[in-house]
Amino acid sequence: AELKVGSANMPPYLDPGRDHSNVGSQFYYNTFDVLIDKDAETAETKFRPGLATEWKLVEPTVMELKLRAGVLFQNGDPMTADDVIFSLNRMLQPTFKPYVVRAKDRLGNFDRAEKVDDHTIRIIAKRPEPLWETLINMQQLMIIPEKYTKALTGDPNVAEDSDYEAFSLAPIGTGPYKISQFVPGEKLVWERHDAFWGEKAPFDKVSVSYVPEMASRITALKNKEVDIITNVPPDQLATIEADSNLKVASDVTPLFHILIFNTQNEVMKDPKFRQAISYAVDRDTLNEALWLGKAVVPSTHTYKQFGELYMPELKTFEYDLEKAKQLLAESSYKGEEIRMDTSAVYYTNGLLAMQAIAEMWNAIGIKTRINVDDKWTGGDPTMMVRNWSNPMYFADPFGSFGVMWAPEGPSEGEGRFKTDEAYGKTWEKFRFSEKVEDRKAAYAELMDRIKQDPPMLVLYQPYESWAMQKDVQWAPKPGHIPYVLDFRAGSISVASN
Amino acid sequence: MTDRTSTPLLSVENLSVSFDTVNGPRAAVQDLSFDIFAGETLAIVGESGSGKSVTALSILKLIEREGGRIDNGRIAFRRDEDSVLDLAVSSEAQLQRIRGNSISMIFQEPMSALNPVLTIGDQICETLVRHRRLSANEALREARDLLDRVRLSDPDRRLLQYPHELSGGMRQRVMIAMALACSPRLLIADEPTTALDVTIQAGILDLIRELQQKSGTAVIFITHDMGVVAEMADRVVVMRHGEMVETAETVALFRQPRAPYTRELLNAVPKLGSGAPVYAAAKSMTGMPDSDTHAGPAEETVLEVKNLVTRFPVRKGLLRRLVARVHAVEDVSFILRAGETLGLVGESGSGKSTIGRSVLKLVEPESGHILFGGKDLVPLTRRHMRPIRRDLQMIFQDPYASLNPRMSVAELVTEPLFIHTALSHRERRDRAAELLARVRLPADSIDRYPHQFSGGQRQRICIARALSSKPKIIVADEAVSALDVSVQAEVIDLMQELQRQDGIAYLFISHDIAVIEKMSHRVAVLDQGRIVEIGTTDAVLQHPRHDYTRQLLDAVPIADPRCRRVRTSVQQIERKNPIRPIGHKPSPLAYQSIGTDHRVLTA
Amino acid sequence: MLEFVIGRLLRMCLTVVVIVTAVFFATRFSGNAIDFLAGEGLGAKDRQLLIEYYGLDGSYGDQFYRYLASLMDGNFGLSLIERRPVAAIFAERVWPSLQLLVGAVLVTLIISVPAGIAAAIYRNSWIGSAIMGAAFFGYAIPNFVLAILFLLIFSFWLGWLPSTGNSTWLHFAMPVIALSTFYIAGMTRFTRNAMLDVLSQEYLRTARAKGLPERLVIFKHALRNANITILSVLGLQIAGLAAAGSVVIETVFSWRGIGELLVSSAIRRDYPVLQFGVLAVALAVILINLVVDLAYGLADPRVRLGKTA
Amino acid sequence: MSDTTIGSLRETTGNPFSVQRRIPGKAWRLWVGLDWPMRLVLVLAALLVFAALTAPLISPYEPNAQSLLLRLKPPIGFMEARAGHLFGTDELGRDVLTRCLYGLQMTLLIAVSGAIIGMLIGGTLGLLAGAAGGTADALVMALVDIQIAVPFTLVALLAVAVFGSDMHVLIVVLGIAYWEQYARIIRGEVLKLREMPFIEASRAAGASPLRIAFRHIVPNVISPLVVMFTLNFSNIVLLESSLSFLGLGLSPPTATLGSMVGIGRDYMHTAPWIVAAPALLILLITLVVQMLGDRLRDRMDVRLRDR
Ligand SMILES: Nc1ncnc2c1ncn2[C@@H]1O[C@H](COP(=O)(O)OP(=O)(O)OP(=O)(O)O)[C@@H](O)[C@H]1O
Ligand SMILES: Nc1ncnc2c1ncn2[C@@H]1O[C@H](COP(=O)(O)OP(=O)(O)OP(=O)(O)O)[C@@H](O)[C@H]1O
Ligand SMILES: [Mg+2]
Ligand SMILES: [Mg+2]
Repeated sequence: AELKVGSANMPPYLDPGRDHSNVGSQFYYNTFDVLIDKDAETAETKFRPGLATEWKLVEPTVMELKLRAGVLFQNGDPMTADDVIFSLNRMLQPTFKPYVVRAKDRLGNFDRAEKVDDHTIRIIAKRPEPLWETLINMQQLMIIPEKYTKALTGDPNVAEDSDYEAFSLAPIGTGPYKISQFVPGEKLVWERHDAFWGEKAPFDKVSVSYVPEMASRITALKNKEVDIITNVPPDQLATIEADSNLKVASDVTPLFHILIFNTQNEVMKDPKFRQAISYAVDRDTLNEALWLGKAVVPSTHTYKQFGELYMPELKTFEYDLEKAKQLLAESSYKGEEIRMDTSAVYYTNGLLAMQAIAEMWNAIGIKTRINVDDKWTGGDPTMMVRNWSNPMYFADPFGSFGVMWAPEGPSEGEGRFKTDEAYGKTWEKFRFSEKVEDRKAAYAELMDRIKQDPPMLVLYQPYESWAMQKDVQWAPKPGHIPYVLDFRAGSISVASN
Repeated sequence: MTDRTSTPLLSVENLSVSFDTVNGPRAAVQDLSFDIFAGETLAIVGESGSGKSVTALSILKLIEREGGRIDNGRIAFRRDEDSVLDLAVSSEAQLQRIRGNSISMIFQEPMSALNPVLTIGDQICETLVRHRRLSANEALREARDLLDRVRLSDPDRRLLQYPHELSGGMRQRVMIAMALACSPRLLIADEPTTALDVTIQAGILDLIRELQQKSGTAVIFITHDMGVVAEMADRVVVMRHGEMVETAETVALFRQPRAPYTRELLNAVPKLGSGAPVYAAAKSMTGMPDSDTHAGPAEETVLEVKNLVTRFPVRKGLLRRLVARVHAVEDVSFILRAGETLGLVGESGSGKSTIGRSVLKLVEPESGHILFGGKDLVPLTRRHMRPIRRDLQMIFQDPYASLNPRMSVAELVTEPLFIHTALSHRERRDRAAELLARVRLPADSIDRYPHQFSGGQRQRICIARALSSKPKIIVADEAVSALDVSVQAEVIDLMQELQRQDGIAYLFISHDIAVIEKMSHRVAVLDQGRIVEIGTTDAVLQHPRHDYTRQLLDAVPIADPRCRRVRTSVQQIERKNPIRPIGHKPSPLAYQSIGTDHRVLTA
Repeated sequence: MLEFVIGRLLRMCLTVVVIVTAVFFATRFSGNAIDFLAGEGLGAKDRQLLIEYYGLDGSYGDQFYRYLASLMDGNFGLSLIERRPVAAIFAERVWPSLQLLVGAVLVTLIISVPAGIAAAIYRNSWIGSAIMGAAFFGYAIPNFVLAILFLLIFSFWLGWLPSTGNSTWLHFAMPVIALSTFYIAGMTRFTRNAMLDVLSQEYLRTARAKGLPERLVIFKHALRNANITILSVLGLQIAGLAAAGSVVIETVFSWRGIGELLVSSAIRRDYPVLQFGVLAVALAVILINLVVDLAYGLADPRVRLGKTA
Repeated sequence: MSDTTIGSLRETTGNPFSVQRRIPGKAWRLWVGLDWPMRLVLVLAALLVFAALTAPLISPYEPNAQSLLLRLKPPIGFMEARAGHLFGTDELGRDVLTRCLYGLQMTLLIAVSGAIIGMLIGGTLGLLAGAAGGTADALVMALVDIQIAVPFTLVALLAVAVFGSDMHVLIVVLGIAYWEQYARIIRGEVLKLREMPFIEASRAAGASPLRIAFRHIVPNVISPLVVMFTLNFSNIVLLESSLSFLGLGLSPPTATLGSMVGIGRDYMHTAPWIVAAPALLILLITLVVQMLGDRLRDRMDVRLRDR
């Protein structure tokens, strides 16, 4: 059987190590495996064996993993400990610059991976790590074949940069689907990997084609040219629901649409001003108007998936018009024009939300100008306000807020957010404390700092929808990171008729 | 040759044709009747717009395509002994069988009448294939023979050429070949020679006559040139304002025109041999004799041209390499005296205009001297020329094209004043009104625009402009060629009158020898850039010495059927060209003087 | 003739050199590609790392020199984003674009020339008015509105035509028509005007006076002349189509063509792709113009290319 | 911002009624001489201009005023319509009629200024090329070649990237989109004019090159320029909407007809009125302008013919 997907996005390359975009994340899970897998059916975190069958801490900084036997890559090569070490160390001790950049913000505490024997490997951390499994479960540590990769270009025994580049155009993993055709930015075709170690894939072939126009995607679905389409904006749901041959699967995605503020910008410098504009955004109305009320408006930077660290009780972000006006009056704002940067189409409802927010700010006397540009301005000193997203890269506050707002992390690195020593200390406690209570307390403290001197405003967790033919059984799973198109056995079926 | 006793070949009865215009229907031809018999030549004459072409097009019922309508009348065409067809009511299919087959037509302008993107062969063969059902090969052979019959050189090559590769005379002969392809019984020639030089015209006329004699075709010959009529026609129909004013045998018509209009028409025709103008004493503006110029033009030389040479480069290719040069003016010398008219005659391309333009430095001469008031103009730069232009003005051939359509008459007429004087707007306007009065244009024309005037009126505007800065010399380049004969006569009179009043010297350029004779005191005959003969008008035209002058004079049709010349052979029909390879050294010219002021080229 | 072609080729080289240079510097001035490629959350050091990795380091002059040097080696570079040779990326896109282009040109010609002729011949009857009215409308609708309307009507509601891809001829119907509507309208008007000009020429009177049937007069004598003028505009139209025409249509119909590639590579600042694309399109446009000029010379015997160049 | 644009629009177009008052007889005679389609076109043109000029006075709402909870309401006469929103509301609950009026104003402003810029640049270069010939001509023609060979969307994109996407940039970008058409036409006209005897006549009368250029050549290329202008005007309106489709138009929330259609296209299934109203206006503008242009050209041709 063949499944056809009409996708609003198509990545230019496929390499789970280098990529952390919302576009690529759709596709890796079908092709690659991680050492420690996770049950995606529930929002709760339940780890389960992946390519490693068992794992234990041999020291606070060393974890030893037993590898699954008889695993074959999609090109027929058996998976060995060397492949695993190669895969891990390409990220942990990166030479290829895109890996270097990617590894830093989340894998920084890992030093290296070592082979113990043909079926055992060790991962060595620099400091005791509270999040071992969580981190090993990450997309960046998916396993790829060593020999195949090295032989792609140049010297077959050396991993050159060009090998990694070639790999991202013809990627091979151990997962249930082999990528049989990949035209960057255009088309992706999977075929069943018959020698997959787990339950075999339900489709002989899955083809994903790029259909950027919303109207075209919906038309293609209605016209039965595709079975599933991605990115159906809330405003279009009624159209699909009205058609008895089609249906919709939706979920709030573990990702926040946020606004970032440049705390270092001359106009934006005053925390009172940033507080004022935060209080002025009526997020519930945005949700009601743009998301049919189905998005989740959080009070703080937290997700259900965090388990014990889920802290909805924190009140970091609130709507209070009176307070906003008062703070604004007290602030140093003198009627300057506030530039609001946004990309044209990247976020569902992104441009609409920006316009709505601009109106809300106008209402309290702030001058705004919306600047639509796909250029990333997060590091630009003239940037004032911009929309962005904080995805949950892994189910821990570190995997979302943490990755983005760590001292010397991406936000600080770009110079629009500044931390001090105190922040750093609290951060350390949050990141490395062994006791969950300590981490919680530290996180609450961080949130309070965010509240007092906001570098951002969390808007909502979007309500994302996929539409499909009536007979297709598929839904986004709460345990996955955002946007994953999970077509593994048990995740999708087509009612035969 | 004509058999007037039998039934006519074509008989037009009470033909009325009109056009629908924005102001309602407008009659172009009214109640016109005439007959033509086999073998006869009927001329239709009349001034421009009198309905000649409309009549011709009506006969072939092509007038509807032009937006006209046959309101009334019969056009009876005798197809054979006993069947007569009324073309006015025939079906398109019937007409298509007749057109180009039993009745064919030659149009005035040979370039625009031939399709520029089809070969000559193709255009001739079409007719043969259509009406005579010849195969492509037979048609091609036949077309070759036709080209041979109209004496086109190298007919095989011509078949493959395109119209633009042929000269006007050649194209006109292709038209004739095309018209004769199916041996029509009636040939309509609508001004077939108007655009051509006299010598070429003479050749074409001979050819038509000769072919007609051989095949007994009836010819309707449309023209406004009474000379051509006298030469060609058996009978004449005179038209005016769409109506026939008179019809008669040619000889009778010329001898004893009955209608006043015919008389007027015949009188207006400049006749060669009527004698040159005599010098008249120049008068001042006040009309009082002026003692300074009283001595007459014979003394004061205003312009002396010595050994003038003007050449144009012919460039080709990407690098615009110079491949040859047009020797447009070769070693020309003459003088022009105050109050005198020097006529320049010669065929198209002989260099008349180039002399005029060189004298005004509108083109840069290559060598020689142009002495104006003793000062040599040749080395002057454009900027230094500008003040001198006040005394040197020009009237151009095409009166409409030489007037900027977006300027009012007042602005046009006073442009030289604006440039050369500091007169105020008011003063200039007053001058303009004065000038318009002098050229006898209504006073209210001052704020009108060129397109609101007739051809003759436009030429008056041009004259007024040339006069406005009170120049000493006016170069009149084909100043009356574009005008109707009657209008032409008026303008010539005007120019002569102004000359008498102001003592202006004219360099009068024309290809029309009769006009030159009427206008000029002295004449220079040009051939391929060289003056072949120069002298007083009477001397040159009455006693031509050079062969070329004779040939030229011989070719001019004389508006008198009694002087019909019989030419034995067809004359020159090809245009000569003065293109010479680079480095060509023309042999020096030597002149022989015959009497005072009469020189002839010898070498 | 040869001289003409050589001359044109020289001019073409000059044009291309200017374009390449201009595009190179314009892209650099329009922002650093890094901010589009891998922008989010990069510290200064990381940013520098990637700048070096993508070869975006050094002054613009240096970069230009490197670019020219690799051009000389026949190396057009790797896409910054896809990290594969730009020529390979283009090769994938050329065929679909060409299909669309050829389809649109053919449809334009097939519809607009007869329509224009009819409109000229029947200019005073309702036929002419109807054709010209349609042409006015065709010229007045934004083509993406038309494209999406087609999509809604023929795919969404009626389900007659496939909406994405280009595998069967049915796939061509909507994109080709949506793309060519504007051009059909323009060409119809132009053909009509050219034909009207020719219809008043005297040589048509000559042709009729020869007794030729109207069919021959129109299709042989008139059309051949009108064709010359039509050809001159056709060249510009094809060139325009090739240069820019179809990005909108390609997007709506998910048609993976050059137009979409160019715009998306420009938006994402994939310089090597953009530069190669502009180069390729410019060459194509210039070649098309050259071919049209040559055809013009063939169609019009009065134009002798070698002599007038 | 909108205030200044209205002001400048008024300045450039002037009061359309004052002209008529001065010469009522002449205008009336012109009017009577027209056939009915032309009168219809003129009335429509006048209505469009009037609506654009008075947009702030006649529109019922502020163009950017949102009512987020009244999004996507259909026009009056349909179910769920909201009183007061004649043409319905858009994706942010703004009044479609109001935005159409403001969009019309902005679109006309952009198209008029863009077409003027194109005319000035193209006209000047064409004049230069035709009159000066030689190197100048070669340079201008090379520029024309380049302009034709570079996809215009790229030029627009890069310009917006370098200079930002505000109205002035957009106008200039749209202005240069078609300069080469003006340049080609004008150059051709000048080359033709240069050979006209009246130019030589003026030179013979002693006119300087400057006088010839400005007194004789310029006035004679004005009518082809005007015709070109009208044709380009509608092209610019269409081009602006294409740019909006590609996200290269004016930044929201400023409304132009093109951006309303470009952004509204996502709602063609669900809320077609968002697209229909501005699209119809675009259609109307382009139709009216083209018909005016065609008529102008016919006029010109007739004058050329009776020459
Ligand atoms: N297509 C037309 N539409 C309107 N009026 C026309 C048309 N053709 C000719 N006429 C008018 O019909 C009258 C006769 O024109 P015709 O062409 O027969 O003159 P003609 O005697 O041949 O003049 P010419 O010597 O200039 O050729 C003129 O007044 C002319 O203006
Ligand atoms: N600007 C020019 N460039 C090249 N050749 C020219 C130019 N002007 C005239 N000639 C050539 O010079 C020769 C003389 O031309 P000129 O115009 O003086 O002849 P003309 O006697 O006035 O003829 P016509 O009676 O046709 O006006 C012709 O062969 C013509 O082709
Ligand atoms: Mg006539
Ligand atoms: Mg001449």
